[in-house]
This record gives sequence, structure tokens and C-alpha cells, in this order.
Amino acid sequence: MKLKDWIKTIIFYEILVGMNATLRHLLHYKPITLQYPHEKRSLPDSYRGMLSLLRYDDGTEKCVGCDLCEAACPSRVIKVISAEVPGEPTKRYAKEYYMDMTRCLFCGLCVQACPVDALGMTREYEWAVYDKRHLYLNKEQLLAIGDRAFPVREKRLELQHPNVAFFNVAFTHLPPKDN
Amino acid sequence: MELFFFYYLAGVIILTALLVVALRNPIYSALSLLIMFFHVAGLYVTLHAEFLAAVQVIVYAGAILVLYLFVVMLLNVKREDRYHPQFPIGAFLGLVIITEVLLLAFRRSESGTPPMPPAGSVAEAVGNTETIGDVLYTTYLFPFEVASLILLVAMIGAIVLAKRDLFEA
Amino acid sequence: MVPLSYYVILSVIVFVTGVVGVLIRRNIIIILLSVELMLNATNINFVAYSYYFQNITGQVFVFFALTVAAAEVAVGLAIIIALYRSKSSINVDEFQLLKW
Amino acid sequence: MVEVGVKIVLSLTQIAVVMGVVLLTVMFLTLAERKVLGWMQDRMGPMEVGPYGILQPVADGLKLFFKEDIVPAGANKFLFSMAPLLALVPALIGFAVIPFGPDLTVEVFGVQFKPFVISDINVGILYILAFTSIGAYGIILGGWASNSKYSLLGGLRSAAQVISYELNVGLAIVGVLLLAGSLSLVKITEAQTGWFWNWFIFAPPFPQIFAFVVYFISAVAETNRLPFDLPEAESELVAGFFTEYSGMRFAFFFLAEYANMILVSCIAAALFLGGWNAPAPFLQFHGSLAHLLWLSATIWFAVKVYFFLFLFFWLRATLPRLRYDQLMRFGWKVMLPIALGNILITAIAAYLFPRG
Repeated sequence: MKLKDWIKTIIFYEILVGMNATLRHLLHYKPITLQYPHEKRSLPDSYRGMLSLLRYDDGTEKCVGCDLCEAACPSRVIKVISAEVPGEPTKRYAKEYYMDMTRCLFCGLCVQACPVDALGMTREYEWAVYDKRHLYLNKEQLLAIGDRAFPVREKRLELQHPNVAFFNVAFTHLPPKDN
Repeated sequence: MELFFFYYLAGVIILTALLVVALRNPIYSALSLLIMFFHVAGLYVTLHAEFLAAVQVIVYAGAILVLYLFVVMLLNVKREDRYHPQFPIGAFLGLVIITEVLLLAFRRSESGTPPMPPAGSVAEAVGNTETIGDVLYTTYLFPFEVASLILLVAMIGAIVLAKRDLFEA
Repeated sequence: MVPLSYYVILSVIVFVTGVVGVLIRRNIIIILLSVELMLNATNINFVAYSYYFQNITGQVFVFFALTVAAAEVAVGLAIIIALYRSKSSINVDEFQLLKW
Repeated sequence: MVEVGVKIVLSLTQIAVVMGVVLLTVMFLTLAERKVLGWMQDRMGPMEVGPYGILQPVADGLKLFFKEDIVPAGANKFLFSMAPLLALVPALIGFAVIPFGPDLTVEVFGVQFKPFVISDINVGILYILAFTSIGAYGIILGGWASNSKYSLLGGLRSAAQVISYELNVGLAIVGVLLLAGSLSLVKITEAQTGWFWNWFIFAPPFPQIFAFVVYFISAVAETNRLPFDLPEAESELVAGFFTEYSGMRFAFFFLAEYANMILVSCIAAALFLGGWNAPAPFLQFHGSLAHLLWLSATIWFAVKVYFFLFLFFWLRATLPRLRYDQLMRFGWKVMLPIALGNILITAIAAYLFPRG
């Protein structure tokens, strides 16, 4: 056993095994690289990319200005200034809504915190800009992202329950779907 | 042609030798010594001692001077500001010796300079390296062994001197 | 052809430069470099005489001089490092414990 | 006088051709290294510039040429500018004694001219060793003059490493010199003509295989390539001694590294693998095609050199970097005794079975 180890050291056995491995990869060359700008990966649906604000199908904003996303955010990305809907004292909406995307770490906690499903994570990730200030997004920009990323909004049916769908006032004219 | 080469090499050797002594920054001194070693090697080549020229560059420039640079950088000494106060005495002594030798060299005693070696002489014909090897391993075998012993002693001595905690460990 | 005396003069000038360097410099590293200068001066002489007298012995002795120079450098630099450790200086004026 | 002129013109042409080939090879190597490394790691390597990225070296060269030339504050400007040259010149100057093809003599305008070796001096190997030892100055001075601690550490490490491994290179070569009985690379190559068992790596009295392994490992260490790239270890010392360099000065260090790789490959091919000799005599042009011998000979030489260069990349793709104390211990306690023992045994073998 001693002699065997010694001979292995002399002929660089371990190194030769390693070199064999690298040479095999050279001869059976199957690259796993994607030529990124020319070809792109197909992303999973649950990909956590750029954040966006969503609308209902009739165009009204989903956001009710409850500030829960701001509270949930660990990096203090979100800033909400909520206000009453003029003329309807029971309803509120986000008068201003800012996201500082330079600090966002795409954890998705705000999306989970939102009671009305007003936030969504898109599959956009190509957000390189020359000026950091371009990543400080306001409500219009976030809504535009949402419109771009979710042209057809599938309603989550469980939210149609009257107890849950208290805020979904804009959909009252639609008949509830049965499961 | 040979005279021209000699003047060039000798001029650079003298200039760099003066710079070694005169420059304040030890690194610059070591670098002028490097240039001098190269020109001395060139001088050896004109004297048909190619083997020595190569050894000169390998040993002096490649090993010894790198060690000097190593120590200079290791100690990171600030540049020395003044020469030694015995500067005038040194300069005077140097001048005296130089004038003496120049006088002796130009006096041309009756023996004179030796005759020029004939072209295609022994050292060129056999090949410089072979000749040196022959002499080194036959006539001067004993000095050669002594030299190797000196190197061994120097190696041990250097380790003992430079090792910080040789006897504590 | 270059007369032999030219080589002698060159070697003497370099040698004296080395001597003056040892005398006037206070940085111990440069003093060692000056010693190298002197060794090289003798080597030039050896090689020149070896060529003009067609005797290879001169070159053999240059070879030995190289060996001795290498040994000298190794020990000398070790001494310098040891001195620097104890005195934090390489100025020869500060090493005067044996001075009366 | 005319003869001297013709001689000078011929030599200059030869030098220009060799330098051109070396620099072209360096250009090709920068691309080949990235491609080979990529393929070995299931990547693609550079793909953007030109078809399959083959114009990448040109793009790199242009980028480096037009980059801003930065001299760090507090740097020693003179030495900072000198260091890249001190690194590059010794690497290129060594090619003067490499025989790229058979030892032909052509007469051009009454001047004897050897087209495949710039200068056949009788201490060729010592000449190369002398100038490669100068390469350490470029590294150590570049590190010192940058006025940066990373550079200084890289430079000092490199100087220690290069000096230690140069010794092993020299000692590994001695065995070959004993068998060949000459220091001239042309004569050493000529001593290996015939079948491949005449190559010194398999030579009959005592095969120099151990010397070859010691030489190759030491050569990898001396050129600061992985797995011995401690002087420029990216993850530890940023980039070692050329951390502060940019633009053309950086390019010079880069060129020096690759030129050194080619140089040690050429020496390995000439000393151990028979230089321009084919493995078997019938693999060269012979008979009616004998006047084309130089063509097949240079091709064989190039094949051997490129095999070594590929080996450099292969090792880089396979092995992790050594620790510094491991590197030093390996050099002094493993490589040096093996090289010395090889000299001893080769000397005895050469005495008992003298060649030819």
C-alpha cells in the first residue's frame, strides 16, 4: 500500500486524473453558456423581476394606499402617500407612490403583503440605466410597467369572496365565477 | 573598431561605477551597478571570455544584485542625506592612488606591453567553455572543492545569522 | 587592438572608485556594493591578462572570485539584516560598540 | 564594406521575422488560452469580436493602446516606466539563439548566412539563462516603483520565486548538456537526429525524463503561470506587481509573460524533444524533396512548441494555486534534490556509456 502510494506520487497520478477530466471536457465540448444579448433564457412564471403596480381590467388602479407594502419592505424601497378618493370618504387610494429600485433586493415581501394584489413582479430584468435617478420610479412609471407586463389580468378567484373582495368594488358588475 | 568598443564599454563602466558611489538612493546605486555588470560582461566578450560573460550576468546580475534589491526593499531605508565626514580623506587617497597608477602605466618600463596574441589562438580554437572546464577540473580541482566548501559555509552562516529564533524554537 | 595598459587603467579607476565608496559612504549596503566594484575591477584585470598571455588560468580565477563574491554577499546581507534588527539602522556610524 | 552591409541587412531581416512570428504567436496565444480554458470549463470563451471571437486579440490590443496611461501618486516615475521594458526585452532577446530549423548555410551576395538561427553562439544556453534572470528585475522594480503594498508584495514574492526556480531550470538542463557535450543549442539539437529514441528525453545512456519533468515544472513556475502564479494571484494580491499598471505598460508585462512562455517551450522542445527533428527520419521531406527539409523541420518544431503551450493551458485549467510556503518547499526540497540526483546519475551513465 505504501509502495502503491509512492508510485502514484512519482507518476503524478492525481494530477493526471484531473488533467484527464479537463481534457474530456475539451473533447466533448458542450457549452452551457447562453450568448446573452442574442439569446435569452425562458424565465419561469414565478421569476421575481421588476416590480409593478397593477390595474383592474377597467383601468382603475388596484392600490388602495394601505401602506402595508411600505411596512413589509426590509430595504425601505417603497414610499406611499395615500389620500381619500375625492367624494368617497370610505375609499382611499395612493396619491403618490415611489419605489427606489436602487435599493430593492427583489424579495417579494411587498407583493405578499398587498391585500388587494395591487403589486406584481414582472419578468423584466434589463434595467441598466446611465443615471441612478432613473431608477427612482413614481406611480405612473410603475403602472406603465404593469400595463406592459400584464396586458391581460387574470383575476384570482378566491379574492371574489365577499369578505375578501371588500375592496374590489370596481368588479361588482361582473358575475362571480363558481369554482 | 575594437578600440571604439573598448572606449564605449570602459566609459560606461567608469561612469556607472562613479554613480554607484555618488547616488544617494540605494536602489539607483544598485541599478547603476547592474548596468556596470552588463558592460563588464560585454568587455569579457571582447576579450573572448564568453563563458565568463554569461556567468557574470547570471551570478552577479541575476542573483547577487537581486539579493541586494531584496534587502533594500525589505529594510525600506530612507535615503541617506550626507556623505561620511571623512569624505576629503577618501577623495584624497583615491586621487593619490589613481595618479600613481597612471604614472606607472605611462612610464612604459623596458618589459612593455606583452605582444598581441595571434589570431585563432588556443582559447578560441578549443572553445572557451571546454578549456575552462578542463583546467578547472584537473589543475584546479582542489581550489574548486574549497570554493564549494566556502559556499556551503556561507549558506549555513547566512541562515544562522538571519534566522530570528534559531535557538529559541 | 587595445593595449593591455588600457585595461589596467580601467580596472584601477574602478577599483579606486570602490575604495573611495567604502570610505565615504555611510549606508552599509552601498559599502557592500563598493566591495563588489573592487571585485569586478580585479576580475577585469584577470580576464585581460588571461587574454593577452593566452593563459586560461586568469579566467579560472575570475570564476573563483565570483564564488567568493556570492558567499560574501550571502553572509554580508545576513549580517546587515541582523544589525538592522538590533539597531533599526544601516548607518555604519551607529555600529560603534567596539570603538574605544 | 558591402559584405558588412549585407550581413547587417540580413540579420535585421531575420530579427524582424522572428520578432514578428513571436508577437503574432503571442496574439494568437491570448485568444487560444481563453478559448481552450473556456472549452475545458464548458464555456465558449470570447465570441463577440469577429466570427467566433477570432478578432478578440486585435480588440484587446487596441483597447490597451488607447487606454489612459496612469502613473500612481508617489510612484517613482523613471523606474515605473523602465520596469515593463526590463521585463519585455529579456523575454524577447532569448530567441536569438533558438534554432527553428536545420542548420543550413545559404550564401547571399557572398555572405554566409544561417536562415534558421539568428546567432549560433557557443554558450547559447548560458546566454538564455543569463537574460531570463534579468526578467526578475522588471517584476521587482515594477512592484517597488508602484508605491503600492500589493505591488510590492507581489514583486518580492515573484523575485524569490523566480530566483528559486531558475536554479532548478539550470540544474535540470545540465543533464542534457552532459549528454550533448555542448552549450550551443544548434549542436544539442543536432545530437538528437534520427529516431525519437535519440531525443534526450528518451536518450539511451540515461533518459532525461526526470530532468524534463523538473524543467517543465520549474519553467511553469518561472513564467509565473498557474498553478504557480503567486506573484499575480488575483484573489490575494489584486494583480501582483502590475496592479498599478495600465495601458501600454500593462501590455508590455502581458507580452513579456507570453513571450517567456514561448521561449521556455522552445527551449524544452530543442533540449528534450529533439528540436526540429521528426520522431522518425521518414517523416521529414527526404529523397527528391530533400531541398524542402527546412519546411517539414520548422513544422515539427512548431508542433512541439505548440504542444508545450497547450500543456500550459491544460495545467492552468486543471490545477489550483499553491500556497506560498508549499511553492518554496516544493522548489527547494523536492525539485532541487531530484535535479541534483539526475546530474549525478547522468554523469555516471555518460562516463560508463559514452555516446558516439
